[in-house]
Amino acid sequence: MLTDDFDPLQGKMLSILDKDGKVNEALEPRIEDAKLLHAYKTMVLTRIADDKAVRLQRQGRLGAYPPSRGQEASQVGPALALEKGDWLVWAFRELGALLLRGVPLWRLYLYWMGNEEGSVLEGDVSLTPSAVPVGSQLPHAVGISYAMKYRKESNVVLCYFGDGATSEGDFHEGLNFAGTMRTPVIFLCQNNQYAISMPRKLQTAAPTLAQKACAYGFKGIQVDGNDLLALYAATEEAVARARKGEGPTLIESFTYRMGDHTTSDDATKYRLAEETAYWSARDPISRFRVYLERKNLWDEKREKEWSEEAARVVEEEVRKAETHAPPALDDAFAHTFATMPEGLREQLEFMRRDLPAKREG
Amino acid sequence: MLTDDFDPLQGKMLSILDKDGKVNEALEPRIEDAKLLHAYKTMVLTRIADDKAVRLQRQGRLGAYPPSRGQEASQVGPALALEKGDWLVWAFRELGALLLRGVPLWRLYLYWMGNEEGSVLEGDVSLTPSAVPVGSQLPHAVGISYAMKYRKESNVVLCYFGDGATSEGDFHEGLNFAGTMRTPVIFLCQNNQYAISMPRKLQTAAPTLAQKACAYGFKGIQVDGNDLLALYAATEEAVARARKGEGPTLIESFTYRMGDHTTSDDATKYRLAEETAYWSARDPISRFRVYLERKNLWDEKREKEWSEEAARVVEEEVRKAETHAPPALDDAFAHTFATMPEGLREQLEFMRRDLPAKREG
Amino acid sequence: MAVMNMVQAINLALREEMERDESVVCLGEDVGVDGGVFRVTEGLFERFGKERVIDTPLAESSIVGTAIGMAMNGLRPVAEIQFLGFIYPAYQQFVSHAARMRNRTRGRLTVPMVVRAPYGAGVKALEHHSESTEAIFCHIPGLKVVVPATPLEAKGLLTASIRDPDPVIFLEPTRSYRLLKEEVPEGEYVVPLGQARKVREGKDVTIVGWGAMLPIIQKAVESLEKEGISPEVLDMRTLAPMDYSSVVSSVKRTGRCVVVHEAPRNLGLGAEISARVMEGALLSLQAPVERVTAPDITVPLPKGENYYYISPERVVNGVKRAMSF
Amino acid sequence: MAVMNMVQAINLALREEMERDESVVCLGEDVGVDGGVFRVTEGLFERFGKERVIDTPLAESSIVGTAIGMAMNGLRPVAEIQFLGFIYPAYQQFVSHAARMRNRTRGRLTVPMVVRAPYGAGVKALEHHSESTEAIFCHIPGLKVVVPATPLEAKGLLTASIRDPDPVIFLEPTRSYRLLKEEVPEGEYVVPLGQARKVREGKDVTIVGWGAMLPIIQKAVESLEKEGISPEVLDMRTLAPMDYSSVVSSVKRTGRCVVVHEAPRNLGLGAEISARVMEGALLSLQAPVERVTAPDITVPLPKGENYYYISPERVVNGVKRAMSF
Ligand SMILES: Cc1ncc(C[n+]2csc(CCOP(=O)(O)OP(=O)(O)O)c2C)c(N)n1
Ligand SMILES: Cc1ncc(C[n+]2csc(CCOP(=O)(O)OP(=O)(O)O)c2C)c(N)n1
Ligand SMILES: [Mg+2]
Ligand SMILES: [Mg+2]
Repeated sequence: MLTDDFDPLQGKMLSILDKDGKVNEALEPRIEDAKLLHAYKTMVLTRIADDKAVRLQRQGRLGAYPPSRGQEASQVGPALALEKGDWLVWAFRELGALLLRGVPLWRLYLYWMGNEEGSVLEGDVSLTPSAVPVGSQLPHAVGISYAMKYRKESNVVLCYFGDGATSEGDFHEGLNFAGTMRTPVIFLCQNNQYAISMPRKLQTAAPTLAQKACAYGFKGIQVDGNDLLALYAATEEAVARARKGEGPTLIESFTYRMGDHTTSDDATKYRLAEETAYWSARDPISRFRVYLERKNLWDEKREKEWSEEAARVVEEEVRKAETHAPPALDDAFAHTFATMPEGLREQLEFMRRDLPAKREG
Repeated sequence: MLTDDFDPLQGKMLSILDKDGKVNEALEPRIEDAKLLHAYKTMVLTRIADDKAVRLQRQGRLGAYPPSRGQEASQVGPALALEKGDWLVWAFRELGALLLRGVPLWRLYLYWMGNEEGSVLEGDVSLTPSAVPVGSQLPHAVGISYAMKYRKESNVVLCYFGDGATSEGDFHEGLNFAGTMRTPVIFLCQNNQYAISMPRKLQTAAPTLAQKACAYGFKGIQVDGNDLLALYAATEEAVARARKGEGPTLIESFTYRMGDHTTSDDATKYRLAEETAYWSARDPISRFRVYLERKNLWDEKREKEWSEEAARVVEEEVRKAETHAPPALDDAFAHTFATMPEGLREQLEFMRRDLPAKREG
Repeated sequence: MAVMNMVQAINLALREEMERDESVVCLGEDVGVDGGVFRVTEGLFERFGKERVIDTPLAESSIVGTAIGMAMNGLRPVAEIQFLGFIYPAYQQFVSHAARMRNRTRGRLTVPMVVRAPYGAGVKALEHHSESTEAIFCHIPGLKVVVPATPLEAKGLLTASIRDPDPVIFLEPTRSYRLLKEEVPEGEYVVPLGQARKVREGKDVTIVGWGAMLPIIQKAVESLEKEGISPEVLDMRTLAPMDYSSVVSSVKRTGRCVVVHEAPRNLGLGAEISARVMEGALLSLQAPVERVTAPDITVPLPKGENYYYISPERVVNGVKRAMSF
Repeated sequence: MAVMNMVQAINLALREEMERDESVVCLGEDVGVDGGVFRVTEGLFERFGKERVIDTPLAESSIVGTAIGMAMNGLRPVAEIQFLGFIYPAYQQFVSHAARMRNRTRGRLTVPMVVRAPYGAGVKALEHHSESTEAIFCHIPGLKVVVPATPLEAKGLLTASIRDPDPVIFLEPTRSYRLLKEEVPEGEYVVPLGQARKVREGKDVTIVGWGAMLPIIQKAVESLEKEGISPEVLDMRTLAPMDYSSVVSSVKRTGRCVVVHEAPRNLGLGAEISARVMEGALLSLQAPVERVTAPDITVPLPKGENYYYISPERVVNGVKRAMSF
C-alpha cells in the first residue's frame, strides 16, 4: 500500500515522475496509452483555456477568475482515476478536472462571465456546482458517498479543496463523518502553498496536511502534486479501497499556484520571484511531456498540432460563450423553488414593470 | 517529557495511580500535602454537591442538571495545576473544577435553578460562563490566551470540553489557531465515553482523541481520567510548556460518566450495567483516598468529619440559593448592552404594564 | 384512528414515510439507539436499522451538509438538530447551499431535505434551548419553514415536507410536544405547505400565530369572547413562503390585526406581517397592526421566563389595544 | 484635511485607534502582509507588527470566536471577515456568545469587539460575494450593526464602534469603497452610534436608506426634485439598535415613507421600519410605506444583477407609488 509506504508522519512524500520527467519504474502505474494521451492533452488544453480566461478578464470580457496554471496535474491526475458514475465535488480552481470530465468549456466561460446559463449541464453529469465558500463542499461529498453506499453502488466521490480549506470546521466535520461512516470518498487537497496571501506554513502548525487524516481514523498520503503519475497512483489506490467498502483516504497534492489567487490579486505582494522560479522548473506539463516522448507517444509535431488545435477550440468556446444570450428576468426567479410561490410570482410581475426598460433581456 | 513517553499514536496512556490506589513512584508528581488534601476534599465535596443537585432536580427544586459523578478527578486534577490569574474555560460538566477555583456553590445551584443571579461572580475571577453550545468555547480559550501572550503575561488558559465536542468544527478551528499562534492554552478533553447516547467509538474513527493533536502541530497525551495524579502531572507539564511560550497541549482525560447525561436522560437506554460496574471499580475518589491514607494524610475519622462537614456545607448552600430573591423584570433587560438603548427602555416600560401583575417579582 | 400527542404524530409520519419510500433516511445526534432526546424517533432504529436511522457525530454543520449531499444524490434525508439553538453552526450550509443549490445548477441538482428541530420557550429549559429564531431562515430565499400547531397538523405537514422537492426546516414547538392529544389518522394524510389555516372565524380582529402560540391564543380568545369581542384566528403553519394573502384578506374584513410570536420583536415575523397588511389593507385598517412578541432581549433562564414569553393575558391586552385605537 | 475614499478613511480610523490604544488589534484572513483583499488594512502590518495585525488561518468561526476571547480578556479586536457572504460559519459565535456574554455574566465579561465585513451587490462579483444579510444580525438582541455611507461617516462610525463596549458588526458597502472622495479629518472624529443622519430635509416623503443606497437615493432625489417632489432623506447608519423614532417623527411630517434596501424584501429591515412607522404614525400616513428592495431570490450572477439591485429609477417609481396612493 502506498499509504503505508509513504507515511506523512515519517516525512515521506510519493513521487514517481521527477521534475525532469524521469520515472521511478518500481512505482510507475499501468495506464493505457490512450488514457495517458488524453490526460496530457487535457492538461495542455487546461493551460491554454486558463491563460485565455486571464486575458479575457484583463480585457473586461470575463469576471474575476482563479487561474489554474501550475496545478494541471493536480487537477487532471486524480480525476483520471474515476469511472463514469463516480462523482466529482470541487471548489473553484479545478478547471483541468472539469475538462477531463467533459464539462463544455464554453459553459465554464459563460459562468465566469457571470451568466447563470453557464451552470446548465446536460445529461447525467455526476458533478456539483462550484463551492466558493471554502471547505463547505466537504460534507456534501460525504452525503453523496453515503447515498452510494446506502444503495450498494460501487461508485466513489472525489472531493477537491485547497490547503486553506483544511482550516475550516467543515473540513474537520466532513472528514470525521466520512471516517465514522466509512463512505467511499477520496479527499483531494490541492495544497498550492497559498490561501490567497497566507502561506501554507502559517495555515497550520502541522508539518503536512496529509497527516491530518490520523485524526479521523483513516490514511493520508502526501503526493508530488506536479507529478501526474503519482497523483493517479495514489488516487487509484484510494478509489479501489473506497470501492471495496474500506472507506475514505486523504490525499495531499503538493503543488504550486503559479498565477495570482484570482485576477483581482497581486501575488507579488506576498511572495518572492525565486519561489515562483523554483516551481517553474517543476512544471507538471513539461515533465509529463518528456515522459510521453520517452514512451514514444508524443513528439514535437504532435505537440504543435495539439496546441494549435487546443487554441482553436478555446477560441471557438469563447465565441460560443460570448454570443450566448444574456439571462432573462424570469430565469433569475425560476429556480428558487420547484414551484414558484404566489408571492414570488407577484414580485416577478412587479419587477417586470418596475425595471427600467433597457435593463431587461 | 510525558508527551514523548506516552505517545497516543503508539497506544500509550499515562497512568500513575492504579485503580487500587497503588502509585507508580517513578512518575509520582511532587505535590505538597495541603494541596493533595485540598484536591481530595474538593472531590468529595463535588460528589456530595453533585448528588444533591440530582436529588433537588428530582424534587423539582432545580432544573435539568448534568451530573459529574465519576469525573471528579478529571475535573479537579487539571485545575489543581493552575495558579491565580490563569483562566479556566469550561463547558457545563465541570463542577469539581469550579469548586476548586472557589466559585461559590450556592451561585452554581442558583444558576441551575434557573436564576440569572447565579451567574454573578464577585472579584477578579478568571472564568468564562458555561458554554452549552458544544465546542463553542474553544476559540474563546485561544483568544483569551492570545491576550496573555500579547501582554507578555505568564498566565495560561485551561479549557475543558467533552469527547463529543471533538467532532465540532470549533474544536478543529480552535486547536488549529492555537497551534499556529502558539498561545498558552491547555485543551482538556474529558472523554467520559459518551456524548449523550453516542459512544466514543462512534464519535470518531480515530483510536484516541489525544492523537488529534497531530493535526495541529503540537503534542497530545491520553491520561487515565480517574487518576488525579496523572491528570495533575500531565497538566503541570503542559502548563509549564505554555508558560515558557512553547504553545498548546491536548490532554485526553479517559474517564467515565457514572450518571445520566442530564437529569432528563436515561442512560440505561444505551449502555449496559456491566460497563458501569467496570468503571465503578475504578472510582477516582476511592483510589485517591487510599493514596492519601498510605501517605498518612487521611484516615477514617477525617473521612467521616469531612463528609459530614461537606454535607452540611452543601445544605447551607442549597438554603442560600433557595432563599435568594427571584430575578426582577429590569434585570432581564439590564445587561443587553452597556447602555440601554431608548427603544429597549420603551419595551421595558411597556412590559412592566403589559405583564399580568402576579408575574413580576 | 389513534389518539396521540405531537411527538407520537411526528413519529408516525416519519415511520410511514420511511415505509413508503426507501430513500427516506433519518440522521442526527442521538436519533438512533436513544430514539431522540424527545423520543421523536423512538423505535425507528429498531425498525429500519442503522443505515436508515443514523446516529451521527456531534457536528451540526456536517449533519446538514451531509444531508444536502444525500439529497443531491437521490436520498430524502430527514435530519434532526437537537434544539434550534444549536443549529447556528449549520447556518452556512442552509444559506449558501441548501437554499440555492437548485438555482445554482439551474434545476439540475435539488435538495429535498427536511431538517427538524424542537424550538421555543416555556419548558423551563437550560440556556440556548428556548430560541425562536425562525426569522433568520424565513429571510433566506429558497428555504421553506414549517411549524405545526397540533398533532394532526404535525403529521400532515411533516408528510408534505418530506415529499417536498425543496429544503424544509420543520420546527417543532417543544411546549406543544405533549400538551394536547387528538385523533391522528394512520396512513395517507397530507397538509399542503404554503397555506394558512383558519382556526376560527370572527369579525372584529384577526389574530395571527403559529405553533405553541395557538393554545395561548385560544385561551385569550375565550376571555375575549366573554367580553363580546369576536376574533378570527389564523395559524400560519408555513412561515416561508408565507401565505400573506390569507392574512390580508382576513384583515380586510376585520379591520384589525394582532400578530403573536415568541421571537424578539425587532425583525421577527410580526414585522413582515405588519408590513404586508399595511401594503395590502391600509384603507381597511382601523388600528396599527399590534405585535405581541417577546422583547428584544436574550431569553432569560427559567425563573425569568415569565418576563419573556407570551401569556394569554398579553394577547388579550394586544387585542384590546387594537380594539381601542 | 485630506481628501480620501472610504477605504482610506477606514484605514485611517484603524490606524489612529491602534495608535491611541494598545489593546486594539486587527485579525482576519489576509489582513496582514497582503493588507486585505480590498487594501483596507494596508500598511498596518508594517506599522504595528504581526502581534497586532494578525493573519489568521482560513476559519471564520474561529476568527470571531478568538476575537470574543480576546475581548473578554482586555483586548479590543477588530476582526475582518472577507465578505459578508462568508460570515455564516461564525453565526453561532455571534448569536450564542458575542450577543449575550454581557447578559450571561451579569455584566462581568463583555465583548468590545468589532467585526468588519464588506457587503452588498453591484460590483460584478462572484457568487456569494454580494450578500446583504444584515437582518440576520439585527434580529439578535445584544448585537450592534453599523453601515457607513461616506468616507467621513466611515471614519467616525468605525472609531465609535471600536470604542463601543459592545460587539459591533461593521458592514462596509463594497460599492461605496471607491465611489466617492471627501474631506476626512485626521485625529479625533467620532460619530455616535444609534442615531440616524438627516441627509436632506424635505416635506413630501421620507426616504430611508443606508450605505450604498444613499448615492442611489441621491440620484433619485435629483430627478424627483425636477418633478417638484421634495423628499426628506434619512441615512440610518446604525441598523441595530435602530433609531426608529427619527423615522417616525419624519414621517409624521411628510406623511409618506419609502424604505430602500438591497436585501431580499421578505423580513428585510424594510419590514421592521414599515411596522414601526405604522405603529408610530398610522394616522399621519397618506400611503402604505413603500419598500424598494431586492426580490426574494438569490443574488444573480453579474449578468443578471440588474434584475436584482436597486436603481435610481426603482426608487423614483417607489416614491411615485407612495405619492399617488
Ligand atoms: C468561507 C470562506 N471564507 C473566505 C473566502 C474568501 N476566499 C476565497 S478563496 C480563499 C483562499 C482559499 O485557499 P485554498 O483553500 O488554499 O484554495 P486556493 O485558492 O489556494 O485554490 C479565500 C480566503 C471564501 N471564499 N470562503
Ligand atoms: C452545538 C450543540 N449541539 C448539541 C447540543 C446538545 N447536547 C448537549 S450536551 C451534548 C453531548 C455532549 O457530549 P460531550 O462533549 O462528550 O460532553 P459530556 O456531555 O459527555 O460531558 C449534546 C449533544 C449542544 N449543547 N450544543
Ligand atoms: Mg491554496
Ligand atoms: Mg462525553
